[in-house]
Amino acid sequence: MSELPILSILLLCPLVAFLVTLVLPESKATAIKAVNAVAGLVTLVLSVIVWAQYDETAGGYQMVEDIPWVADLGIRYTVAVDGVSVVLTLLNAIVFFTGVLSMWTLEKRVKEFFAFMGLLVFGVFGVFISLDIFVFFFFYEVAVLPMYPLIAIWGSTRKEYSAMKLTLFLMVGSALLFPGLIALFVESGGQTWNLVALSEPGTFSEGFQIFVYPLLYVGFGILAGMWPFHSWSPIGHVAAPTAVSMLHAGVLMKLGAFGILRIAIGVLPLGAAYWAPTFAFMATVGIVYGAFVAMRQTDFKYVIGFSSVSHMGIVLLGLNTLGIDGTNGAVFQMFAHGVMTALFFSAVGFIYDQTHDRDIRHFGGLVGQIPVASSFFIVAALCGMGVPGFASFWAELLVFIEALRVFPLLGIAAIAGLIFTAAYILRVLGQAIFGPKNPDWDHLVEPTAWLTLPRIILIAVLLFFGFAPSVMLDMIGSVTGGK
Amino acid sequence: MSHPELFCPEFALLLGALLSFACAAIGTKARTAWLVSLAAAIITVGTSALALPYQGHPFATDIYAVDSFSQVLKLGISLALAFAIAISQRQDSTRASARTEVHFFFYLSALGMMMLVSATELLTLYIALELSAYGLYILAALHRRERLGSEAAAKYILFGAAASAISLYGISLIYGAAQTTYIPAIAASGGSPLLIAGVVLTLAGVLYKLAAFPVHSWAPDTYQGAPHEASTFLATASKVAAVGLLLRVLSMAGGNTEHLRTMLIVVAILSMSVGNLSALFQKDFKRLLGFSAVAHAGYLLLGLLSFSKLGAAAAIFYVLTYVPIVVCAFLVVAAVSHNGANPSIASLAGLYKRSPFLGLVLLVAMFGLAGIPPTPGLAGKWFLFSAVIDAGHLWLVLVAAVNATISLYYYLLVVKAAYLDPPGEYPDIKLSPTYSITAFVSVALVVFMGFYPAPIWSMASSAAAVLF
Amino acid sequence: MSSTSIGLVLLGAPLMAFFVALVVFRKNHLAAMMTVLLSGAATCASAVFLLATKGGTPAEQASRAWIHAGGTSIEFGILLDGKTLIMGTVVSVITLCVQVYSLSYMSHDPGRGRFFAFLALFEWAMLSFVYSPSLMQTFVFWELVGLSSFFLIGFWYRKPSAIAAAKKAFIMTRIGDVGLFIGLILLFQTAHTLDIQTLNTMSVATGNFDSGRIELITLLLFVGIVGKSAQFPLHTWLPDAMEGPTPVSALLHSATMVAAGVFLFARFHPLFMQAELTLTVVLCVATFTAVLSSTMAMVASDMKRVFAYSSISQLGFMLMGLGAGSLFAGYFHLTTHAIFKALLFLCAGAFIHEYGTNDTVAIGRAGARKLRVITLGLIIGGGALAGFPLLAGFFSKELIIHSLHDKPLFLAGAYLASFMTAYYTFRVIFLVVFPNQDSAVQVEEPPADSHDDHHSSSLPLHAPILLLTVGAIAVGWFGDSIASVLGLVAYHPSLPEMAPAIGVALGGILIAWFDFGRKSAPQTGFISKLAPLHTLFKNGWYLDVIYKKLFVGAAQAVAGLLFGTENHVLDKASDMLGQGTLTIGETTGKAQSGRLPLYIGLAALCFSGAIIALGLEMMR
Amino acid sequence: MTLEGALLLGLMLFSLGLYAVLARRNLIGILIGIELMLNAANINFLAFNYFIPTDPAVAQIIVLVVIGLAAAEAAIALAIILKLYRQRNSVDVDAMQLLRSTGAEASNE
Repeated sequence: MSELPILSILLLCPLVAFLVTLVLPESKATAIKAVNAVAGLVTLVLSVIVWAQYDETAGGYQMVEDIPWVADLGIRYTVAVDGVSVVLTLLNAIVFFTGVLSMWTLEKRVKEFFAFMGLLVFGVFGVFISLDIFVFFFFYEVAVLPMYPLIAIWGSTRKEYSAMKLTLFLMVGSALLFPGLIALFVESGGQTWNLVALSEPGTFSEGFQIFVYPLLYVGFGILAGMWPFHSWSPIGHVAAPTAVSMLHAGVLMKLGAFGILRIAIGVLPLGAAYWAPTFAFMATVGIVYGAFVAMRQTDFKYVIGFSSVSHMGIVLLGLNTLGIDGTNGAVFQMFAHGVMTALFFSAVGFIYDQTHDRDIRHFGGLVGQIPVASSFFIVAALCGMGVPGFASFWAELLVFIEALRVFPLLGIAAIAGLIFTAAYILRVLGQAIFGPKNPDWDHLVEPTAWLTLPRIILIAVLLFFGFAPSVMLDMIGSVTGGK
Repeated sequence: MSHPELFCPEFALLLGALLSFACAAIGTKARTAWLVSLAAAIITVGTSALALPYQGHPFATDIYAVDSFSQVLKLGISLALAFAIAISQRQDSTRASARTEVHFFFYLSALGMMMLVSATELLTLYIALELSAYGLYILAALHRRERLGSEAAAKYILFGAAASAISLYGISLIYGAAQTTYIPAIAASGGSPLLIAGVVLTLAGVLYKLAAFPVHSWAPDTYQGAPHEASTFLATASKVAAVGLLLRVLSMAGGNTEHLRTMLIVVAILSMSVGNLSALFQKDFKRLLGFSAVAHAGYLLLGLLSFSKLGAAAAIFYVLTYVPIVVCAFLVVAAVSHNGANPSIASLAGLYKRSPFLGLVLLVAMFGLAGIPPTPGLAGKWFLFSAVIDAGHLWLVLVAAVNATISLYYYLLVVKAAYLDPPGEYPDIKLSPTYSITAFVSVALVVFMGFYPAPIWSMASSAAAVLF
Repeated sequence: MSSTSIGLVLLGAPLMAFFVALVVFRKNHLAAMMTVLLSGAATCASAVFLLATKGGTPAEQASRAWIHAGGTSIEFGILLDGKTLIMGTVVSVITLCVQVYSLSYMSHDPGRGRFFAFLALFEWAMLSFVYSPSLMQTFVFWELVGLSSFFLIGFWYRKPSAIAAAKKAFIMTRIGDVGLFIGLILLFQTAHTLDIQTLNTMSVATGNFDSGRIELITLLLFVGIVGKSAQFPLHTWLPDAMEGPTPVSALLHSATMVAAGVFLFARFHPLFMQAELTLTVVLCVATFTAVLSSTMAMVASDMKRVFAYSSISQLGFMLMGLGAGSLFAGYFHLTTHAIFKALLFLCAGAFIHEYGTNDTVAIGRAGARKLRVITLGLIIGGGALAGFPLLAGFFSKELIIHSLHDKPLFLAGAYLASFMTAYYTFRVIFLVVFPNQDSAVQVEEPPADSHDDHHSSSLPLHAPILLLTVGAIAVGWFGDSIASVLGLVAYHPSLPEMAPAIGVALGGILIAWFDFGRKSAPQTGFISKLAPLHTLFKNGWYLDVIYKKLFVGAAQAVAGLLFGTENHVLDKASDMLGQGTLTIGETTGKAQSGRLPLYIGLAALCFSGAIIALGLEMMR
Repeated sequence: MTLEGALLLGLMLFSLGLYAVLARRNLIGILIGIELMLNAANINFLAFNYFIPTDPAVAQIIVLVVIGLAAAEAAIALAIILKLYRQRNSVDVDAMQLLRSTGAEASNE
């Protein structure tokens, strides 16, 4: 291979950051942060390069690297990107970089924090670019487990309980994936774990597909916050520290949706077609349910947590339409929701770091006291409501277009969910950000330039793709054929 | 004895045994005895590694096979031995009077285990089984708190002797059914019902070694009551030998595996479930590891009950990777232990601060046992599950995976204690160089095998190829 | 200059103003000046477009692909045809007027940088909405005007009532938006395009669409219109929206934004014309709304609320005209209404600003008529609204009434509504011009809109009022030009045709004179003699209360139910599962009792069981 | 005497031994039970060897070796039991309750 193995380099970046972090002494906190920030920046640059280098007209998997890993068993380290991976890789890099910057003020056990975070990011990158099922699952598990210490050590409200609950839920998902994924290998004749090869039509009988599909869908779906297996997610959000919430909602939940798209639907299209109405129904319930439950929450992060359930419902609904626009919209929504939720948590985290309070009833008129910090929250809220001008609008639009075609009733219900989405988001805005001033919080200060930078980046990304959605859709469309 | 070089690992062990016996006889200082036996153990590892490619039959009759199956497992046993002896540097859980002598029993038992994985004849096998057990019986009795040690040993030996008696009864039936004691010949004899009954009964002693249900109950008690290094050895070497033994015994059934498989499925499920569920409530770290060992016996059985090359390879791979992972766990036990007392989970509090490296070692151990990458635990489970699905038992994998989820709970509780709880009044821990090196080697092995399982897999695969 | 570059100025300038003002929002003066200047540029651009056109020139479109969906591309750009040219010019001119007015009106508000930023955002969104060549762009900016409306209503974010009003406005219009959105997607799936010109061409030729489908789609679009243009039953947000600063009420909530719904109807007039059922629904809703809101306007004491109800009613009028099939009547009324209603609000704002109260009676008693220019504006604007002959509203309303001539029921409704319009408009005028200090009327509401006690009657305040006053007199005479730009021929009703309407209007004025104008008038209005009716009207037919009880209550109840489900069922279930596992674990763990005979017994039991099972199996 | 008879004898001896293991409270008694079980296996070996014509040396060798192993095992077991007795003045099996799952940290008493 004469070309630079750019994907492997991208993958190694967080790993190198992890190792350097392990070597550096705890006392050099700034150096540790700097190392990770640099790693984040490098991954960001690399993923932009990957985006630029990816040939959208050719489509398919590109930048393939293929090395045998466990040769006897047909396991190969095969990494490559298609349009969807490119988008999600960029998302991960953005969230990683901004996450590191958002934790710039961290003082407690800095070394371990960034070590776990580097490991997590490493795993996420690995998932997005692997084509081999074993390698995919390997990275998948690498990405999931650091959540436990990250939440349990640096978290807040009921952190140990939440961390344990989150981990066990995700492992139950893995428990379903184990038989499902391995069955693919065995049923296909025990020769290859390669997703492309397994996706060949005719590899699996319809009966087998119908049998195995729910294992994979639910297994991945748990991580994607699928109703009714979502309850780990808001709890985890509430307990997690800022950057971890950002990663959790920003990229980790996307792993689940990505797994559904790439493996469950990609390899088992007949199974997907059989189960689509059922799972689309559950996704729609998730959309409406999440919005309603969010309406009653009093904790900032619970609201966002349930909004994630609702928004991920849109992703799952889009995937279950099995159509071009629906899939495009779902992937776009993964990206948009990732960035938006990162912004949300980043904004809330900033407020929480100063106040140690997240009860929306204790706040009021924050926009008068800290207009810049509040405006980050407002922007995220607008994006969450699907206001045009932000990326999520287009994503939701596409999903709804397809949903209304394929499942008219579910589509209407999902669109009606927008009303309740507006209701719960405006409730928070009206209660905490606007409204009469609460003098308790007069002492709050605006973010410094370093803390503003990550939020500005996130907003810029949201606006950019809100104004120029075709940049994104051309990339995603190179996979789905939606160009 | 036509080819003495085929015996090198055994010779190395014998040498170690003699040397440590000499130390004991002369009455050297415990430290000297330890150094001598460590050196011998390292030599054994080296010899075993060198002997990996050896093949042949050292005796005229076919009672003892040296092939890649036996050699791979011997390497595993010698590694376990070396790690256990390295851990025994800090012998403060061993009775003071026995500190010089203790190593001899390690060697004796290891020798029995090596014979065990090479034995291809029933009497040889039974002798090796007994030989490997005797050393362990004595080792178990040497805990510094004598009441603890003797109780652990008494339970271990009485239960063990009963199990081995059942086994012997089974062997007598096998002999009656096949009229020969050579395992390959028995396998070829066609698997009559009497033979299957014999194999089932023989399993008693074998599953006992593996610590699988229903002969698992000694494991938590003995792990808890034995000195740390003895528990380490028990948990690692014994498991490796048991896998080899089990594969040999099961191979006697010939093609008639249907009923055995059903039974093994039941045994595997019960081992996993009983082990994992019971571990949930344990407060004593060693006892928790004992139950975890029961659960892992269940996982190992998944590979064995597949009766396929893939399954056997997966089980061998699993047990080989299991050794350094468990060594990591017991290293933490030995290092944290104060005056030889068993550490409770609570006493791991603040380990991340008291000794950051030890904290990492514990993390690797727990993730490894739970099957979380980048440890080989994931690959091991993956291969085992592949074998099971290949054999057509999808739902069994589901059961096993749910079990793995349950196990994560108590492993995470340990991690929680080490990483979350404040150290309180527990003192900082200063690792001795030996411990640091041992820990480093085992962690490095674990992480290497986790990222790159291919070499171990090809070893395991070639070993399995001998039987299938 | 090509139309593309002018279009760039038209849409780019306000957007730039928004971003600049947002960045420098702390420097209020700079933000305000930038906004006004850039807004002036946009106004010029729209005027250039309008003046460059001649009647009946074919539509011009400049656009580029925005996104691909459904196998086709959706365009973003500008479309220049009669409807957009007129509406665009009206919007930009009134926006400029209001911005200039705000320079004075908001001059002492500490947050006016933000205020101008959102005005600019509104202008950008509204112009992009109006000039939109595709339904997708229409929808996008339809949403964005709603968003700017949210921010502007809630501009005084410390006031809970303002925030509540902003939320209410956003959510109620969003209910309509959901209908519009579904309609839009259905239309897209039916026609496979969202291009407005193509859609209209397609719908003119019958047979392109299934009629049932068209009725469904147009009904859904109408739901959106009902939300945005505050028609019954989604009208209740508009009166509350008066919590925003008065310039906002003038610009968004009377003249332009709320007219977006009407504009959308006009935009898709050919499509709506294909749907009989929808047209009937539209007429019913519009007529009912016009009457309903007029009754409320008759008794409201807050001057801004009177005009807000009046806006609802006039929007109903426009939709009646359009629904009856007369594009010109509706569109003409839309234009004239924008001007005179903006004028009325600016006048109201000036009074409120001066006297620190919203209450009409209080304003009158405070001597409001001393502000001559403003009082003049109020009288002219009010006359136009009431349909006083020869003023702007007169012509357009006549056309609407004429378009209803073959629908007696709706015609009766129109007469009733225009009678009440004349009555309540002149009620306000008389209360201001002839205050009766001795009347028994109590000032009901506390001062609301007074944000400071600064008084200004400077040029920025008066110039827009004067300009609009002139407009309110003159625009009525330009019906023919407007029709020609639209490519239509204006109808001129004859005097006998107009007589009943004139009579009704004058009758309304006369009764208003009797109740409020003449000396020693009671100034309470005839409605107050019918106490139950008065209470009913005063409380907006209790619709707010009903909605609150019914819909908000229901939503809250569902939320509560699901909240409980989450906490006590779903979350609890997983907790119980975990707890159950732990309990089993405790049992199996305790079974490890330390008793050796039990250990061996278990093993013996299992092995003998296995042998027996094996034996039984073999014997079979 | 037939093969069946001999095997039945072995089975009975084995069962008696097992019964002793399970029922005896005394550790020595348990040990003796185990010896009975081992000897039951020995009877089997010899019976098979006697009634089924194979190489006659095999079973005899096995039996002799097993007897030797049993003796060694008994020696170790007795040593451990003796030690236990010294500590507790009892060889009652129920006295061995130190190592059990109680939730308490037994080893750190």
